[in-house]
Formats: sequence, C-alpha cells, structure tokens
Amino acid sequence: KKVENTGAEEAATPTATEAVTPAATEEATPEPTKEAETIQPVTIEYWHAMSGGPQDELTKLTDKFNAENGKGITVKLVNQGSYDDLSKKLMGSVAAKTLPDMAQVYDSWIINYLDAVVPLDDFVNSDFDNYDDIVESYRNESKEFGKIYTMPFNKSIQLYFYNKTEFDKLGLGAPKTWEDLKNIGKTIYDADKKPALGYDDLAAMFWQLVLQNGSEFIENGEVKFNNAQGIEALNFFLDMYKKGYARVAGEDKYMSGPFGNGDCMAYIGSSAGLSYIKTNGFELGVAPLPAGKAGAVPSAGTNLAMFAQDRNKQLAVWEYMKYLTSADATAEWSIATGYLPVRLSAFQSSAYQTYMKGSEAAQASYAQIDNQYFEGAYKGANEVRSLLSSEVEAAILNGETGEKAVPDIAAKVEAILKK
Amino acid sequence: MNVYLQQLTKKFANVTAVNKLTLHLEDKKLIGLLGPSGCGKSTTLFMLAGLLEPTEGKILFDEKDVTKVETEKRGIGLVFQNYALYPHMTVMENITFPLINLKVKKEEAKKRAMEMAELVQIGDLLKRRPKELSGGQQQRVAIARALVKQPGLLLLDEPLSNLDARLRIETREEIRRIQKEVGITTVFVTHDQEEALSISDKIAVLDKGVLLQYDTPQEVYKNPANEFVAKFLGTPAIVMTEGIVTEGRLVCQGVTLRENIGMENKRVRIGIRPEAFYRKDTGFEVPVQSVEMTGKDLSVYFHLGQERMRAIFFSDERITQGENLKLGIKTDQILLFDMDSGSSLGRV
Amino acid sequence: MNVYLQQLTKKFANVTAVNKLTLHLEDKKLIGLLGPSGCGKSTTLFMLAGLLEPTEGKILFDEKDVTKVETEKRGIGLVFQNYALYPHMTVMENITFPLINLKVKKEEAKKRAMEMAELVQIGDLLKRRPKELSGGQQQRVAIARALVKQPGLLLLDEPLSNLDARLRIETREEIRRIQKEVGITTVFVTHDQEEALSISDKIAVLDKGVLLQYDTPQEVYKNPANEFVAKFLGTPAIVMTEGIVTEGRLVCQGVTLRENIGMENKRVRIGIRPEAFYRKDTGFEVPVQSVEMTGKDLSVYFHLGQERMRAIFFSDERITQGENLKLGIKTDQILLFDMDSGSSLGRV
Amino acid sequence: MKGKKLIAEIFIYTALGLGAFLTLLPFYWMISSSLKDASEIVKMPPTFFPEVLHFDNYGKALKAAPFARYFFNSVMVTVISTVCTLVTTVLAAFAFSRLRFPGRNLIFSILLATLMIPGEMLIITNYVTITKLGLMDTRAALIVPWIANVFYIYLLKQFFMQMPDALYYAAKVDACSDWRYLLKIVVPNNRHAISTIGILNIISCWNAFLWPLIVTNSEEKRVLSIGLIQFQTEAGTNYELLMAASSILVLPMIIMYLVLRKQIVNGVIGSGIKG
Amino acid sequence: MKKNNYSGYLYILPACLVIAVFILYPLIKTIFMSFYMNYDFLNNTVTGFGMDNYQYLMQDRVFWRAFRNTLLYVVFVVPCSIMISLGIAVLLNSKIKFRGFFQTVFFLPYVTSIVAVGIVWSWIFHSKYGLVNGLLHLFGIQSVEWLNRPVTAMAALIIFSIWKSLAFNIIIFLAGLQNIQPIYYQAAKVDATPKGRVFLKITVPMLSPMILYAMVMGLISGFKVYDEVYALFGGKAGPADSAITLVYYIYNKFYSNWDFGVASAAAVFLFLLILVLTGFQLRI
Ligand SMILES: Nc1ncnc2c1ncn2[C@@H]1O[C@H](COP(=O)(O)OP(=O)(O)OP(=O)(O)O)[C@@H](O)[C@H]1O
Ligand SMILES: Nc1ncnc2c1ncn2[C@@H]1O[C@H](COP(=O)(O)OP(=O)(O)OP(=O)(O)O)[C@@H](O)[C@H]1O
Ligand SMILES: [Mg+2]
Ligand SMILES: [Mg+2]
Repeated sequence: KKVENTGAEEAATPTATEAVTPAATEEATPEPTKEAETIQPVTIEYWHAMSGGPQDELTKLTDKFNAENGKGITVKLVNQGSYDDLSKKLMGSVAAKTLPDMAQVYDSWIINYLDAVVPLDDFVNSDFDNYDDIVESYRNESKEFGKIYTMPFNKSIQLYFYNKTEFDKLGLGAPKTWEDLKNIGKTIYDADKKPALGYDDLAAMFWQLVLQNGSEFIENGEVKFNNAQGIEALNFFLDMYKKGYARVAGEDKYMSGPFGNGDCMAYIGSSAGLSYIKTNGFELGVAPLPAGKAGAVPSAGTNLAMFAQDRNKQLAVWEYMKYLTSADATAEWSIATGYLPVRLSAFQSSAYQTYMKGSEAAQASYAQIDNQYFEGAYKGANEVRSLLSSEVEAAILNGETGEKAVPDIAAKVEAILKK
Repeated sequence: MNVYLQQLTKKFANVTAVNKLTLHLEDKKLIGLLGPSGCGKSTTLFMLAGLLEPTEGKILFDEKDVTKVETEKRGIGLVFQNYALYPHMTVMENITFPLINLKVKKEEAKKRAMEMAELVQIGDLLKRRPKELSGGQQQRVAIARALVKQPGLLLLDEPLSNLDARLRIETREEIRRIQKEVGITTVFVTHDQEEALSISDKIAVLDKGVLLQYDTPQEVYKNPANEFVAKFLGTPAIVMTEGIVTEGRLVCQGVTLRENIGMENKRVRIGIRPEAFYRKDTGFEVPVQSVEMTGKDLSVYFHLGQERMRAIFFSDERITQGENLKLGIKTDQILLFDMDSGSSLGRV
Repeated sequence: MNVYLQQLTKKFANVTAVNKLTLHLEDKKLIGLLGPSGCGKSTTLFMLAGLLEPTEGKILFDEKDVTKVETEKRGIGLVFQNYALYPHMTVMENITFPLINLKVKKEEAKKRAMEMAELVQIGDLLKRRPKELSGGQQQRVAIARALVKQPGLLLLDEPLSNLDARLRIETREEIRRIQKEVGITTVFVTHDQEEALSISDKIAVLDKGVLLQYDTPQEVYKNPANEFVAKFLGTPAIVMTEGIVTEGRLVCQGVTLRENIGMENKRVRIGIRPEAFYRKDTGFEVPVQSVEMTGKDLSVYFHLGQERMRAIFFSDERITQGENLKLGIKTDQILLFDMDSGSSLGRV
Repeated sequence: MKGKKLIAEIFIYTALGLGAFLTLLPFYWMISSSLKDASEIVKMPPTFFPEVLHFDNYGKALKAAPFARYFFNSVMVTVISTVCTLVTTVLAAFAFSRLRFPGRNLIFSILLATLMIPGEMLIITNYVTITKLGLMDTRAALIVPWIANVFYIYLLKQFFMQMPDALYYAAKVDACSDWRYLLKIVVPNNRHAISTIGILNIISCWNAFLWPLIVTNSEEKRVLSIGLIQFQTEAGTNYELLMAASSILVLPMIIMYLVLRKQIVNGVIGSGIKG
Repeated sequence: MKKNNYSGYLYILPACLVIAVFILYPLIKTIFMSFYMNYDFLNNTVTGFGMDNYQYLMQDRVFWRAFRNTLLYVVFVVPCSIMISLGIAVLLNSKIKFRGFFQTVFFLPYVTSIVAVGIVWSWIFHSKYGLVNGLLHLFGIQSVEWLNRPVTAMAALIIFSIWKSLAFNIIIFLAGLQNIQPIYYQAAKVDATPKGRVFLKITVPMLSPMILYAMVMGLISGFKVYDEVYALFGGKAGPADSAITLVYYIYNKFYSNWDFGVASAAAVFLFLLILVLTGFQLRI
C-alpha cells in the first residue's frame, strides 16, 4: 500500500442508513455575519477521491450547499480516482499551475507545495464559528506547518475488531492492555490454532506500539524510537507472531478478509474499513485499541486545502469549507460514511448520538478520540513510511528480534531524514 | 524400383488436375513427364512424393502399395520447381541436411556434399546462403541436395528451368549420367520437349491431367498418338493443315503430296514437320517468303496454297528470299490425323 | 528510341556485376542480352529501368541523359524474372494498373487490358488472382502488364523462362510481332541462346559483367568473337579441340582438316559445330560410337583421335552405331581461336 | 506407432486444455465474481459458482457512473485515435522500410530508443505539455499523445520489409508514385497486419485508465475505464461491482475480438505476397 | 532510383512530431532532471548539476534489490515465455481439433482487465486455498506460502508474468508460422527429417526473426515491469518489498517520495540498460 493510505478512508454507506434529518441543534443559528465581503456568484472546482457511498454522500451535501448557500456559489465536484491518482494529478497541476480551487489532500502531499496552498488563518480568525470545537488533534494537524493550511474532512481512527462469538465462547472480552492481547492470543491459539491479532498497516503498528510503550517515534526530524521502549514494542509483536498469536495480512492484503472468514480472530485496522468486514457466521465486536503504558491511537484521513488565487473564489471556497465542517454537515457525513465527525459538538448532536447507540464502532471511536495522534508530515515522510512497512515486515518474516531490527531501522530512517 | 500409378486421380476444388493416370515407371529408367503448363505434372510428382494425397487410385513401389505411406518413408529425392532451399542454411548445410537426417556421419556427409557440389558446379559457393545466389545457382543447389542421398526414386520438377542454356544441357547430361550410374528410377518433369526427348528413356505426355502417350522419345516424336502430341513435340513446331484423301492420293491445297496410300476417301488433318521437307527437283515448287537463321538451323517460310509453312535446313544451305524452291517431303514423314478426334491415322 | 549505355558499371559489395558496359541499343530494335547465370544481365536491365543506380557510367535515352532520372519517369515496360505480380489484385487489375497510373480512363484501360490478355492467352483468367495461376500463367500476366502501356523501351528479364516450350515459342514470336508493330526498342534478357538467336535483331553476349560481343545473331553465331561465345551459342554445343597449323595445313589429332590456310605456324584451339560435319566420301573416316535421336536431330558421336566429337544430322539420316562414317567439314565452318586469349582467329 | 500417436495426442490436448483452462479462468472469475454478493466474494476458500446469481450487481454498477456517456466517449476516442494511429504508423513504417533519406536509420534508432523509457516517467511532463497546449479536459488530450506509437511502427515496418523488392520495382516501372504504391499495393497486401495493429491499438486505447483520468475533469469528457474508479478505494474494493463493471468494459473488446478473430489470426503477415 | 527520397521526411513527420513532443521531450527532460541538484519541481529551478542522484542510487540497497529482481525477472520470464508460447503456437498451427477454439482462447488474455487477472492469480497462489498448492498437495508436496515469502513471491511473479506474456508471443509466432511456406516442410519431408529436427532446423530458424523480435520486446517490457507486480500483490511490491522492480522503484521515488532526481536517474539507468541489452538487437 502506498503511504498515504495510512488510514483507510473510505467506507460504503453503513448498512443501516438512517434517514438523516438535520435536526436543528443548538448551533444551527447562523453566525452573525460580520462586515463580510460580498461574494459574487462563482463556480468552484473541488477535486476529491471519494467514491462509492462517500461520494454519494458528498454529492448530496454539496447539492444541498449549492442549493442553499444563497450566494450563488456552485461547487463542482470532480472525482480524480484514488488518492494516488489525485496526488499525481495535483503534482502535475502544481507544475502546470492549474490547481483546482480546492482539493482533498494529505499533509505529506502539500508539504511539497506549501506555497501553492492558501493559509486559512485569516479566514478562521475572522469568519469561523468556534474553531476550538474542532477536535484537537485535527487542529494540531492543520497547523502542522505553522499556519492553518487545511481543514479536517474525512477522518478515521484505528479500532480493534474481534470475533465476538468466539470471544464469548472462550469467555474473553475486548483487551485493555498488551497483557490482555497476549492472553487472548494464547487462549485462542490453544483452542483454535488460529491467530488473534493482525494489523492492516505494519508501519502504523510499529508506530503506535512505540507510542503506547511511552516513547516518541519521530519528532522534529529526529528518530526517537531507537531505545528500549522501541525494542520492547517491536518485540511484543514479534513474540506474538512467533508463537502464532499474531499474523500479518500478507497475501490477503487486508485483514478484513481472513478476519471475516474466521481465519483470524481479531485485528486492528481503520474504522474506514468497517464496511468491508463481511463476517462469516459470527458476531462482530468492535472496541477501542488496548493501551500500553500510554494510549495511542493512529488517526488518518485527508483534509481540505484551498488553492484558489482569486479572492472571490477564496471566499466561496471558504463558505464551502465552513459548510462541510459545520456540525450538521460533519455529523451527517459521518453517520452516512462511518468517518468521524470533526467537531466535538457534532458528536453531541442528537442525530449522531442516536447513530452512535447503534454503532459499536462509533462508540469505540469516540471513546479513544483523545488518544488520537497523527504521524505528521515532514520531508521524506512517505519514504520513511514505506521503509517502515517493508522493514517491519522483513523483521517479522525473517524472525528477527527487536534488538537487531530496531537500531537497523532507526539508522535507515535517520538516513532518509538527513537527506 | 518399378513404380506403378494406377488410375491415379487428383481433384482440387474445381479442377481435376490429374485424371485416371495409369503409368508404369520402369526400373532404372528415366521417365520424362511432359506437358504444357498446368497439365498436372507437378501434381503427379507430388502424389508420387506423398506430398499430395490422391483423390483416387494407387501408387505401387515395386509390389508395395505406398499410396498411404508418408513422404519421409518413401525414400525419394525431389527437386522443387521453386527450389525450396532452406534460406537460413548455407549451401553446404542445405546439401548435407538430408544426409544428416539419415544419420550419415558429418564428415562423410560433407565429403559427399562436396562431390555433389562440384558436379553441379557450385563448389565455390558452399558458404553462401540461398539469398546470395542467382536463380540458376539456387536451382543447382537444389539438385545437389536431392541427389546427394542417392534416393530410390528421384523426382525432378523442372529442375533445369532456371539454368542457362549451356548449363542446362550440361546438367541434364549430368543428371542422365548419374541416373544411369546410380541406376535409380527417375521422373523428370519438364515442359521443354527438347529436354524430355533428349534425356528420357520414355516420355509420358500429359494434357489437362490426361495421359496422351507413353513411349520412347523416338516413338513419341515419330508416331505421335494424336495431334496434340504432334504439335507439342518438335521445334520448330510441326505445321498442321488440312487435306483430303481421294482415290489413294493425299491432296493438300491443290498439291498432291503422296500417291498410292491405302486409305479410304476422307478429309484428314495433315502434319508436316519442318525438317521433313527436302530439296527435290521433281517436287512441288514454292516461292520463298522469308528466311530466318537461328544458329545451326535455317527456317524457310513459304505458302502452300493458303497455308503458311516452314521448312528447315542447316544454316549453310543457300536459300534466299523470293527464290523458287522445289521441295519434296521425306518418306513416311507426313502425319495424318482424324479430323474429329485428332488421333493418329498413321504416317505416309 | 536509341539507348546508349556508356561505360556502365555496377559494383556490389564484393562483385562487379557489370563492368564498363558500352552498348548502343538501336531504335526499334530488339536486343537480346545473353549470358550465363550471374553474368549481370538482370543488373544491366535494372540499371536501364532506373531501379539500380550505376556505380559509374551513363545511360542516354536518345540524347537525354537519364542516369539519374527516376524509374517512374523513364516510361519503360519491364517484365520481371519472378513475375512481381500484385498479389492482391486480379489479373485484370494487374494489367490495368499501369494504365490507370497513367490516367487512362477505366473503360479504355479495360479494353486494352482485354486485348493484351487475349494476346497472351489468358483471356479467361481475368478474374483470378496471381496465387490461383500456374507459374506460366503468371508470367503471361506479367508480360501483358508490361506491354499494355506501350512503353518507349521494353525490358524483359527472362520473360519466357516459366512457359512451356510450345508457348515459349509462340509468345516469343508474339513479342517479336508486337515489338515490330509498336516499334519500340526492346531489351530481352535470356540465358537461352536459341531464344536470343531467334528473336533478336542484335545480341549482346555478356560474361562476368563484361561485354564479349555485340552483333547480329548470324554474326555472333558464325563469327564468335572468342571461344566463350562460340561455346555459349549453338545447341548441341560446339566441339572444342586443339590443333596445329603447320605450313598452311590445319592438323588435328593427326587428321588434316584444311589445307592452304594463310596462317603462320602455331598451336590453335579449334571449334567445330556439330552441324558443320557432312558426309563426304573423300573425307576422313571415323567409326560411329553412338547415335542419339532428339526430335528432328540425330546426334552422332565419334572419336577424332582422342577427342570425342558430335556431328548432327536430320533424324531421317540412316546412321547406326559401329558403322564407319566418312565426314568432311563444311567450308568456312572451322573456327580457330588463340590458345591463350581465346579470341577468334577467324574461320577456315 | 498408433500408440505413440495416441500418447502424443493426449499430451497435446492435455497441454492445450490446461493452458486454455488457465487462460479462461480469469475471465470466468471476473464474470462469476460479478454475480456474487459482497460477502461471498471475500469468502475463503472461494466459491467457484456463485451461490445466488446477483444480476443486480450490474444494475448497481451501471448506476454508479454515467456509463452511457462514458461508453460513447470511449467509442469516439478509440475510433479517432485508432484511425489516426494507423495513418501515422502506416506512413512512417512505409518511409522507414522503403524510402531512403538521409538520417533514416538514425531517426529510426532514436525512435526505437524511446521504447526503452518507462511510460510512468512521462505522465507528469505530458500533463504539463497538454496544459500548455490548452488541451486540458478535451477529447484531443485523450487522443493526441497516443496517435504515434513506435512499437507499432516497428512492427509494421517488419511486415512491410517482407514485401519483395520486385513489387516495388514493378510499381515504379508502372509509373506508380510512392504514395500510390503505398495505398494500392502496400496497404492492401498488409491489411491483416494493419488491422492487427488497429486491434492492438483499440484494446490499449479502450483500456487506458490513468491518462484519461488525469487529463479530464468533466464527466462529459470521461471514458468508460474511469467508471471503474467508483468501486476501488484505499480501504477496500467492492469486488462484485468492480467485476461487473470490468465485464461491461471488456465485453465490447471480446465481441470485437471474436468477430475479427479470423482477420487477426489468419495470415497476419500478408502471406499472399510471396505467391 | 534516386539515392535519396526527401519525401520520406513528410511520411514520418506526423509520427515524429507526436513522438517528439510526447515521448522524446519528456525523455530529454528526464535525462536533465537526473543531473539536477536540489530540483524544485514546483518552480522548475535547480541550484546546479551533478552526479548526486546517481551517487545516491549506487548506495541505495533498495535500488540494487530492484535491479537484481528485475534482472532475475527478465532472465526467467523472457526465455520461458518464448519457449512455452512457441510450443503452443506450433500446436495451434498443427492439425488439431478445436483449433479455432483454442486459438480464440489463447488470445483472449489480450483483452482481459489486469485487475481481474491479478486478483485471480493471487487467489491461485493463495497459501491456504490456492490452486497451485492444491496441485502440490496432490503430489504430496507441502504448501508453499507463495505470496508471503520473499523468494517464492518472486517466483510467483515470474510465473504470473510468463502466463501473461504468452498471448502476445503466441500471436507473433502464429503469424510467423503461417508465413513459412509449406514448400519447406515438403522439402523437409522429402529429406526424411525427423519431427524434432524439422522443428529445430526449419521452424525455429525460419521463425528466428519473430523469435528475436519477441525476445527484444520481451526484454523491453520485462525491464519495464510494473503492472504485474502491482496487480499480483495488490498494490505493494510483495512481502517486505521483496519483489520490487526498477520501475516500481522509479514510480515510488517519483510519485510517493517526490524524489524526482533519483527517480530520473534510475529511469536513465534503466533506459541505458535496456538500450545496451536490446537496442543493438533491433535490426534496422
Ligand atoms: N492447390 C491447388 N488448388 C487448386 N488448384 C490447383 C492447386 N494446385 C494446382 N492446381 C491446378 O491444377 C492444375 C495442374 O497444376 P500443376 O501444378 O500440376 O501443373 P504443372 O503441369 O506443374 O504446371 P507448370 O508447368 O505451370 O508448373 C492447374 O490447373 C492448377 O491451376
Ligand atoms: N543485391 C546484390 N548484392 C550483391 N550481389 C548481387 C546483388 N544482385 C546481384 N548480385 C551479383 O551480381 C552478379 C550478377 O547478378 P545478376 O542478377 O545480374 O545475374 P543474371 O545474369 O541476371 O543471372 P540469372 O540468369 O541467374 O538471373 C551475380 O554474381 C550476383 O550474385
Ligand atoms: Mg509445375
Ligand atoms: Mg537475372
């Protein structure tokens, strides 16, 4: 998998789609508009990479915006394929200077062309309703390069998926700690000769285990995981793997396949992958990630970036961004797609609360929202990530120990960071 | 090896290329298969080689019915009309190819190939590839390749057609010599009657897939079975005209050519070969229209009544245009044919 | 149109295919280009056609230097040795193709093509494609295609080689007739000396790219410029032997062939054509070794001293093996050649 | 003798049969997957026959994008591009095989050298070029970069070179210009080769994905293959719909192939020439 | 005939124009890019020229792994594919029953979507449920985790690629076979040539231009392999990137890592590599 897809992003419409009635919440009162510049009717182009259910929902939201914004703003959605395709297209557009007015982006992309991205600080300061309502880790991500370059959009988080039927049978519950993971692994292995832990994303696996073990991973362009905690973290999984308690996705590509098939009893993967889990005769359990010395849950998903150079268009884009990040919209979006709302208030909205009652995944997501972290973008981030994936996988496959692998990996990562 | 063709027939979609051909190719004889283009010569040969399956009829090699035997097992040599040299092999490799197939040792094969190459005068081309040879040279390689394995039956499909006249004669004499030496039954396809006459022990004349005559060259030339054969053999060609037999006299264009012939009165086709004329003081007199010298021969054109005729003399004969010539026709050299069927009525 | 070849030379990588050829092809004449395989005939023709660029030398059409003129603009007709028919076109389309290129109207083109097709006897094949024709039929289509546009210069590269003997003679006479009628200068390449002798106004004999003789057929035959030409022309071939001139007498193998010849004493090569022998009671006597009949001719083999010789008679001559034959040699028909250079020393 | 032949035949048919099975398998897989439901499709071991035939997948797939318009665009782009490609290819192949001009071999070598560069490197530069040419989001952008193909030129040149020189000479003598020779002799005699190249081009043009996606923005300009993006995401793939859409995409090609198979296979290399 | 026919330029103009703009120009740009230092893609500025990118390549283990894998790939795929497709083409060209059917089938992959093919093959190689291991079981051989182990992943990739390249080669060979005049086989028959020898001495040499052609094309596309890797391993380069190929490397460097210089240097390296190995084979 390419680096960008840390989090998996796309989920089909949840099975039980509720007719989302945008219940008027307390926040529905429109912002008392300041002495805002007037916006001329304009069409703005928005490049995205949403398909399937999320695309339908995005279209729905956008149609609503187009119909109701009252300022003559028309948002034109352009599907640019996968994230990879979109990334390439943006790359070309940067060079050809034909960027769209706005697009879905990862920080690891825009770090290469920050000059072309319009900082949003002024807009946020002058014309945004309660920026602090945005989930903190998302705000941090947006400000990663100093200024606010993006607004969060489709956000996902990792969850612990388990075979509830089997767990119940063996008297197991969702794990809270690493120790629990080990015990579950042993119990299940003894009973079924099957593994009970897998990760969709091995780079994320290593990263989160290191954080959970109380160390930093990479900070300010420096490697921080080359220490006892790092080694211990990797050894934790390597041990599990060697004993047959854990496995990697490997040929199955996503853990959802073998998991749904009953070949693996639990795994850790993105909330966005939920709709791809087709359980084969068992009940699905979803829980927050177990914690080590600390809680650390990787979050992922793209943000919205503004490229428009024309002031009028910028204003229009901003209107649209405000709309998409509004409590109503983000709640509706999340309910429809399984992504997480980007506002705390959206979590509290009655619609979302109703939804959450019926969704173990949403509960689990919400439960760990404060433990979220994002990996951060820096020069070479993608390379580091693909290196991590393949090195960790190599360590697993070659039966190495953390003592040997971690310094090795650290050295290679350092080399990239130094470049 | 005696080869028997029995009622051999080959039909293509809409052509009967060979039609009920029965023929005995005698052991150690060289048989010429002669006929105009498209008469079925190649087809016959290919059936002998086993490359075409007869529609009907049988082929026997001695007593053995080989009609269904595969080519590889027939032990024959074949020279194709269009060479069929292996373009990627050198001349040497082409010639040794059949030998090596027969598990002849490399050195031995090379030796025999060299001999063969010398024979057809391509000894200095052994390293070239077919593409680098002129047409004639290619044909010679093909001959060498067919002969080198000393096959039991040798089939030659117009093997000399691309050789120049000189080499053609030499090569055909070489083929003849080798054929006699090795003593293999050989079928030699040609549309060149002279070639057929000169090297064949027997000639089979075909037309439209039908056998017209099968006999020694002399016989075929002197006693053609029908008009077609008469016309096809001999160069310059026989002159055909019409005449009438009345009371034992053969009259043509008002001139009495023969008397006292034992034949009832009827109209007949008359064939006179150019060389049958000779100067005869008591003969009929004709004015010479034109004279043409081709090497050793002198063609003299004249009219007998309406009919344009040609007589041939050695080129040292002094005959000039306009001159009056007194001619006779040599005994037994007037050929008579039936007006309708064209079949021979004998010679007078 | 008069065509002049001046010092025409063509070198390929390692062969000089044509070497300083100077030749005047006279207007309205049919010139035979004769020589053994590989002597450069096709190469010469291709240079005339503009398909090969000469390495050196010039070609003039009348006064115009066409050495660098493109083929399309030379206004020539060409029949290829290997047909070169357009495989995807019917016979009719093949024949009309040059006319249509020349913007002749379709109907007119068709009419002319039909006439041409009749001429070469393929009138009933007009709808077929080349693949569906026998070799001979293909060649005839090619001839029709070259002739149909009545070119200014007609080039024929062994146009008859795939025709059967009968048709070959007919077609060559047709070519001759048309050539005379249309009155175009024609070059006719052949390795068949008989063909060359019979239809050419003049013959150019080539060997290894060098012009050996250029003269009328009679001259070339009777007065060959050198031994090669003498050997190349005439069938059956001339017999070459050696002799000595002593005191005006030409002696060969102990037999005095001529007396009173005005030549200093020396060894010479002697050439005697088979037809030069005649029965002469006062001649030398030889025993007949073997007799061979090929159509109208009778070949008689005998030894003159060590030398095997052949005499030729009409086949009605009664000569049998073993018989003693008294022979003379016709006047002026003994050809003498220089021992070293092989060039002619005249006839006696 | 008979036995040997039988063994040989068994071997031949087994080999061919196995090969055919392996070849057909992906097709079968595509179609059978397109008829499964979402949970069956990820089942292990896979089911060979769909438990229930879900023809509604096709309906769903078709609804996911404006396939009718895409289809029309695909046909148009493919046809125009193929015609143009054939024209440039035939012209160039003819010149390189028959006409002599200074630098011919050098130019051809340079062209051949371009075969060695991975196409992935070209995309961004060409994207910029297309933008600069003002062709962004036009059908021309889908067509123009692909109407000359070195590989096809090379292929066709090989075919053209097999034509005997004598044919060209004959045409010259028949006062036929190079242009007419190309039209009247070369093209008809190589029609199999040319149509084969046309078919190769149609297939690659039809299936092209990344480039059409990158140079178009509007639905009106997009082509069928882009429809497939609807079913693939980073977190997973809706295989059943993807397979249904793939089947729809591939179907016209298969039909074309089946119809023209004889054309393609029989005597690809103008076998009539040598006759 | 004129020695030079300048109208030739007109004939090649359309093709050359397009190729110059859309292939040659990017190629040249790539070559330049490979020597840029600190290339700013956005603004198209460089601080200088140098061999840095090449130096980086030379010490990058992943690059060498990609290089080694690519060589390995080519060395196995090209000859195997040619031999197998030659065999199939000969069989298809012989007098067999259902010939039309088989011909149709063997050409079909040409129109298949790579997605479907990749998915099916990754299933065929599945360690637990795959066809290959199923067959191995029949012969009592233990399961192989084809796609999960670095060594076998490469093997699986090679097998898959051989399969995938067959159709094209079969087309080429069949066309070549049909162009061999039957007269040569007749001559070989007359010369009593054993079947094997006919194949080796007549068929193969007569097909040699086609074989050379298939080889060169195979080499070129083999060195540029990317799609097959992507399709078989579902978007990665095998377990722990063990099956990474040069183009995969280039692609990653270019599109994921924004390392245009290194990507270009690798592309130039690949370009020269192919050129040296095949360029001289393509007879002009
Ligand atoms: N494969 C074929 N299909 C259909 N007709 C054929 C085939 N081969 C030969 N013929 C026809 O059969 C007849 C005899 O052909 P064949 O090749 O035996 O003639 P030929 O005597 O060898 O002539 P040539 O002297 O021109 O070589 C001809 O009319 C020819 O057109
Ligand atoms: N393209 C070529 N390259 C090299 N040598 C050639 C080429 N064409 C002809 N030759 C050589 O030039 C010489 C003359 O060839 P040319 O074709 O003119 O002979 P020819 O008299 O027509 O013979 P044939 O009667 O066999 O057709 C031969 O030795 C031949 O090998
Ligand atoms: Mg024949
Ligand atoms: Mg010649």
